[in-house]
Amino acid sequence: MGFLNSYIYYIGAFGLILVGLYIILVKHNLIKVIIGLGILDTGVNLFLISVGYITKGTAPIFSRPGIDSERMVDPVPQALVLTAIVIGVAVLALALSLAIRLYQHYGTLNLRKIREQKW
Amino acid sequence: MVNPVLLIAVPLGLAFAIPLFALFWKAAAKYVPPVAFAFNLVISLLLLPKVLENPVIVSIGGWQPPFCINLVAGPVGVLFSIIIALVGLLVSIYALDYIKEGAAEKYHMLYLLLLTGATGVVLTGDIFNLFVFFEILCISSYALVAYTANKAGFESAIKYLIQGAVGSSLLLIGVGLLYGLFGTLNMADIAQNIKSVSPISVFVPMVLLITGLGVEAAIFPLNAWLPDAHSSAPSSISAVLSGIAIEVGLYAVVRVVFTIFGASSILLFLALLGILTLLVGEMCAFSQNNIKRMLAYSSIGQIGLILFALAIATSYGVTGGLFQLVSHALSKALLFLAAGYMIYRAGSMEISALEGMGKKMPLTCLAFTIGAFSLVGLPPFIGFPSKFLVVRAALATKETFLFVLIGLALLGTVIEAAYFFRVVQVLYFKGEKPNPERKEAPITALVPMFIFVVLIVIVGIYPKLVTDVLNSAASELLNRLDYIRSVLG
Amino acid sequence: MRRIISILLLVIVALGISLSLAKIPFGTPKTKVGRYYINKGIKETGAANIVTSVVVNYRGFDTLGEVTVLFIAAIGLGAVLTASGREKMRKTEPASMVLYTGCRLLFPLIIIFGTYIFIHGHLTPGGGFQGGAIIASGFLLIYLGCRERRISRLASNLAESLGGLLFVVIGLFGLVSGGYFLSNFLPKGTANELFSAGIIPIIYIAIGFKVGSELTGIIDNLIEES
Amino acid sequence: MSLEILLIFAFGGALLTYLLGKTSEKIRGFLAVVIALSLVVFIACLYGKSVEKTFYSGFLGLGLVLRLNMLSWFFAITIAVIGALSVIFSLSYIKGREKTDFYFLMMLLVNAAMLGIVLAGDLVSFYIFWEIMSWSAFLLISYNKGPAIAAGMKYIIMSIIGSLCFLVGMLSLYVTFDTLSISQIASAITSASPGYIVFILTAFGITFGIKNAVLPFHTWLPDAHSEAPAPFSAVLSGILIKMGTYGFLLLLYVIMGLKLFLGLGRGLLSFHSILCLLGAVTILIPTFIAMLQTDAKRLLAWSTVGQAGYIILGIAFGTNLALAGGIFHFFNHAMFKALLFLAVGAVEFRTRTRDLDSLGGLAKKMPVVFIATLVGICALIGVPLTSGFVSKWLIYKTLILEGSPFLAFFALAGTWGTILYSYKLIHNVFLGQLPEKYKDIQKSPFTMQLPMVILSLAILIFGILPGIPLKVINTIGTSFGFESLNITLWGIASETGTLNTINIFSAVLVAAVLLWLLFRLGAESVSVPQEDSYAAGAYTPADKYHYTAEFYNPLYRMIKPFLRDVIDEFYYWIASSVRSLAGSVRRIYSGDVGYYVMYIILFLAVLIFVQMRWKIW
Amino acid sequence: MIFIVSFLVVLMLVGAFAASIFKDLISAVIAAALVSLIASILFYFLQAPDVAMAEASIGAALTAAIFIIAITRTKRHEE
Repeated sequence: MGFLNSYIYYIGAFGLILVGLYIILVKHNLIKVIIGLGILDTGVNLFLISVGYITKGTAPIFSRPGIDSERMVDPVPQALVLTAIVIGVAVLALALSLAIRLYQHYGTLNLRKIREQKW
Repeated sequence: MVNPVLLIAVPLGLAFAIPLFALFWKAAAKYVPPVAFAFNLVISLLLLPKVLENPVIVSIGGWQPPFCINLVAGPVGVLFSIIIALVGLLVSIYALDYIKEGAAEKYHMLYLLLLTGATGVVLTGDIFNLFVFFEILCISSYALVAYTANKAGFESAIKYLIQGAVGSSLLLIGVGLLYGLFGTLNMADIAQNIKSVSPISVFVPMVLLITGLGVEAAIFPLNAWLPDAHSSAPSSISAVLSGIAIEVGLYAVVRVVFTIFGASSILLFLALLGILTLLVGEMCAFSQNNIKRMLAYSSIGQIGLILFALAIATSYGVTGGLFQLVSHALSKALLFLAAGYMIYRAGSMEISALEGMGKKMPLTCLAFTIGAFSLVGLPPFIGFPSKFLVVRAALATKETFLFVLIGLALLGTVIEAAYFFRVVQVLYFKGEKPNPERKEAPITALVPMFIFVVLIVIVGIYPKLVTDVLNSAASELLNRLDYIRSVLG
Repeated sequence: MRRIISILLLVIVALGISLSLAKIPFGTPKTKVGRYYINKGIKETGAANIVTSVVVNYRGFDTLGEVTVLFIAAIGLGAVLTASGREKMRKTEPASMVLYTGCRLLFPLIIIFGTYIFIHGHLTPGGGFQGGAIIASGFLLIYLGCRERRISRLASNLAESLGGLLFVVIGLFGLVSGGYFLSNFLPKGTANELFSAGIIPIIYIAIGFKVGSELTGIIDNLIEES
Repeated sequence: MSLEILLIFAFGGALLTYLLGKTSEKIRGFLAVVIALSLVVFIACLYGKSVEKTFYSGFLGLGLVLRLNMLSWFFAITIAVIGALSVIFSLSYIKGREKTDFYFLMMLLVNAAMLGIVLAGDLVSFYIFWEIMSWSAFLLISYNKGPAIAAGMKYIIMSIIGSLCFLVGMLSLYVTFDTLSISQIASAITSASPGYIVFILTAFGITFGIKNAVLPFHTWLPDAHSEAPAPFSAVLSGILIKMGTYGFLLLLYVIMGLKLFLGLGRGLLSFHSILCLLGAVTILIPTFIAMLQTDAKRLLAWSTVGQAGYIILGIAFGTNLALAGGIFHFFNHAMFKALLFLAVGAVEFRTRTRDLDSLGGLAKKMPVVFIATLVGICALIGVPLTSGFVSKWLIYKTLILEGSPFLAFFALAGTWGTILYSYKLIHNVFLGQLPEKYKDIQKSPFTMQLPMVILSLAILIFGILPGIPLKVINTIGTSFGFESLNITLWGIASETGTLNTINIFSAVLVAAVLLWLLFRLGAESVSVPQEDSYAAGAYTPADKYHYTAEFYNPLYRMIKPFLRDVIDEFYYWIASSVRSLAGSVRRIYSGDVGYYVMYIILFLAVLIFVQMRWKIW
Repeated sequence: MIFIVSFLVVLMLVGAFAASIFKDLISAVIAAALVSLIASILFYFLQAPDVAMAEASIGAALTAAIFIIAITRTKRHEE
């Protein structure tokens, strides 16, 4: 239980990261690979946020005066993750547009078949 | 008061403003990048003398480091920003006529942003900010590789994107680990406390950073995207990618290894990696028939040599590596620019299709030949002093391992000479038909090429022009304590 | 075969990372920078939402870069998708009456909500990105519901570039007046009021418009593409 | 006339010729000749001066030094003269070909670079000029297309390998002694350990050996010489490969110094005896390979390799007499080999072929070329009254005096072979039947004849008055620390053996007069047209005509199996294996992005695994 | 609390696996959207409301939307 208490978020984060990498490594379909990239990003974000967490913490917002600032969670990872999310969606959008184009040229999304650029 | 932040802010603003300009004047877009890079060149040259005494630290938003993002304009940063601005300026002049079809306005915006990202990477002093600028660099280069809307372009772009995205995710994990370990993102601050944590747990973030940045730096097992991307991008973009992007990636790797981690124990491994990269690159280039692919593989080889020289980590070695980096930036950009119009005229990328170009477009071929000779390291071109310094540095460290490695590197040079001389022979001594009509590249392409040629020859004859800057840059890279002191005060 | 190798490699990587994670206990305060922001942030920036103050002010440069990344993505998407012109428009069979009306009704509300989100970014959770995303989802709704409606490219482009320009120009103002890029040169005001925190709301509004129009542009490109 | 101005003039003149030559053919040729000739004059004016000055210090903190002494003056004047003559020869040889401006630019550039080499006073500038010479020579060798391309590639690869060896040796000297000026190294190297000196010697020896075509490194030479345009073949074989000789002199006698050089190793294993052996082998084998060639220029090329062996032998033997012989033989070889190449070039220029089996009987048609060739091969063989005799005499003399019969035998055997192939050359080209198709061939133009005449005269003059060059050579020898020879204008009067060409001259003169009288007083002779020299005036059908094909055919059949160029095949094997290796290495980039990502993860995993296993950090 | 979190994490990982298994790309995308939705809930539990909003709006909604648009442009089933 203590283990779960202390590591469940890490487990989730790195679980996502590993699954994402696994998808990228073994899947043939381009869209699948891009989905893998998305899952990878989500895992990384989750990891960043969980690094900044403080047990029984509160959100770093002085929504009402006189809130105690001692147990506020670290705001920096949240800022980083805001950035990372947007970057991730940018990459995904670009990748999907490329996928559409590739499909028009090759008629397939199978990465094992899209192999003209080699050697 | 020239401020390093202008080097990033002004090009960004101009890039954002391009659609507005396009409202009033359609063709405005293509004149913005030259202006921006001319501005950057002036600013960096103005910064140079001040920086040579002590680095200029600028904090964004006016708080003290490490509580804000700060730019560190040391000799290294200013050196790189000068290279970026110079190459960027010339290549953007080249692109005025070269980029005709397609969405030219978007091309120019992306080009401007790509080099802005590169400038940000070399100037920033904050690890996450480095990641952000790295993403700017990478994403714009994905889009630009796909700019030639053909099969090869899209395929290379998507492959590049997948590998780059994986790399940047690894980089981000590394950054997260570092933040978790040290509670700060400022490079100098991390470097200060690096010894306070047990090596085994610091090693993993370092490896993650090296891998993530190494994907862009084209270190050997991570560089599979490079030949595709460089060979199927528009030639102007290939010039920038090959002349700037991978160098910037290499800068990031070196900065991480030297400054942040001060890792002296993996240097030999890096040197070995560099030689491996060099040999693989040269061998692959040796057996190519596609000229742009050949040039791309030769960039891999050159990067390997640079990495080897930097990993020697003596002041000789780092100076030599930076010199080799400068010479590769100039020569390879020149080669790609020249090859661009040759391919355009020949209508094919096959080397055999370039027969008789020597009579068809003599000036372009002259430029290509000079670039090739300079890369092989023949005097009186810039490649010679750089190779001289690298070999001297390797021999000056009285280590047998490095002797063996430099021997292998010289073998690689022989292979490189073989394929470059082959191309030169094809250009000048192969073409059968007696007198083809002479059709030279346009003036906007010839001017940048010959500025490159002049630089190559002048620096090759009078290396002192750059060696002072390179020496201080090497010293900045080598002693991290000064870096930490100058940032944290 | 490939699966086995990759699983093996991933296991090794996971082990290695776990080595480093052992030094990062979960849930314990560890960072001096974050602590500094929490303690000083509200005084120094006047924003009640520390995350916002970090995003826009302490680490505003990251945000600038991030906006640039999204900008690049929008342009690049356009460059990739409009490369071969837009020959065949997508087929538009009209949506059902219910959907149509629902979209027409919902759209302004969503827009207002998004605007609220990014205007109050320095007080409440949320900010430019979230608001921009919400606005973009509103436009997505329009695309789904009222299929013949199109937003004008020009407007979205202008919004993008104006937003970006505003950001950079504010930063340069800071450089001119305060000597530092992006320095907060406007009066801080008192926290928890709408007009406080100096440049933060302005920048967040700029970001909101920019992000909204960029995401909209991305969706537009993807839907419109040949 | 200071040295840097000389060099600037040389290089700038080359560029000037190129740029102004764009305007017209005439200006180009005129400028080229003027510049080449004025170089001769300038260098001649520098006779006897001894300068050493740092002229440029900007290069990575190294001072670039120019230095003039008797040795470099001697080489410089030779370079300038041969270069000028071949430029003059080129005027009509190159007329009407394409890219003549490029051709002249490269000719002058090679000359300037070689001048730079011999005038360089430190290793960096030596290397710079050396490389400039290498690549400009590469461009010239590839000038005739077709097979020349492969030849040029072979040449440039080998010379790049050589120059990389030079780079390594030079830089290890630099990091050891912290200087690159030749004089300072020469003073510092005496303290170095023998092993280090052997390393230095091998590094530089490979470089100079490749350039000088010493035996294991000779394979580029035959192709390059035979495929290059004839005037440049003259330069190539006359002086360019002699840069290797100069390098050896510099290395062995200036840098190492006499004591150090002769003191390396002992007995038969001593360095200089190994070098002598190499020289001897280099004399023998190529000479016999030369006999089998049917391409005139290829034959001359192989003979160049052989003669280079004589030079190496003389230089490496390490006595004052031998050294004088070696240097003098360099000088002669520069003259007569250039002469022969020019002659063959003139023949080729008219007949459009170099094939010895299809030529013949041109003596009447182009007498001047015939006479020139005669003088050339006489000097090549070493017939008295030609300067070749003197140098070979010196070398034989030493070999016999110093009691090394093997080397002497090698040298003599080499001379026999030389006689055979040079007779083949002159007979197959000029004597025998005149083939029908060359009936109405006109004699070669003046600008081709002039250099040949000059060279033949020079050979004869220096053959009769060898004291003139020998005096210079003697000062070189004494500057190396040998005791001085006793040079007379007519030859050498040393206690070991005296050479007096005037006696020989008078003897030969008397003999010639007697023979002439004999022939005049003898039976009257009838002169017949050259086409049927057989039947002596009587009718013979054309198919009975005798053209000399397959010369030395029995000999050929006998020794062919022993004369395969094994080393060349070995190099080709290396090249092909590298190619196949490269072809397999590029399979790494298989085009499958899944594998690419796996490389990334693999890199990461391997690093982490190594760290976890061995704790490297 | 911890049980909810662990349940969500397990659900999230299951969703990720599902995304890798499904042959039908649309359902794979739905699974991925589910993953990021749960991630945003976890963000909320981790006291990061801003990130939660961003992830929910951008990560879940918009990403899924563009994925689906792209899939309608290409091929729905993975071969």
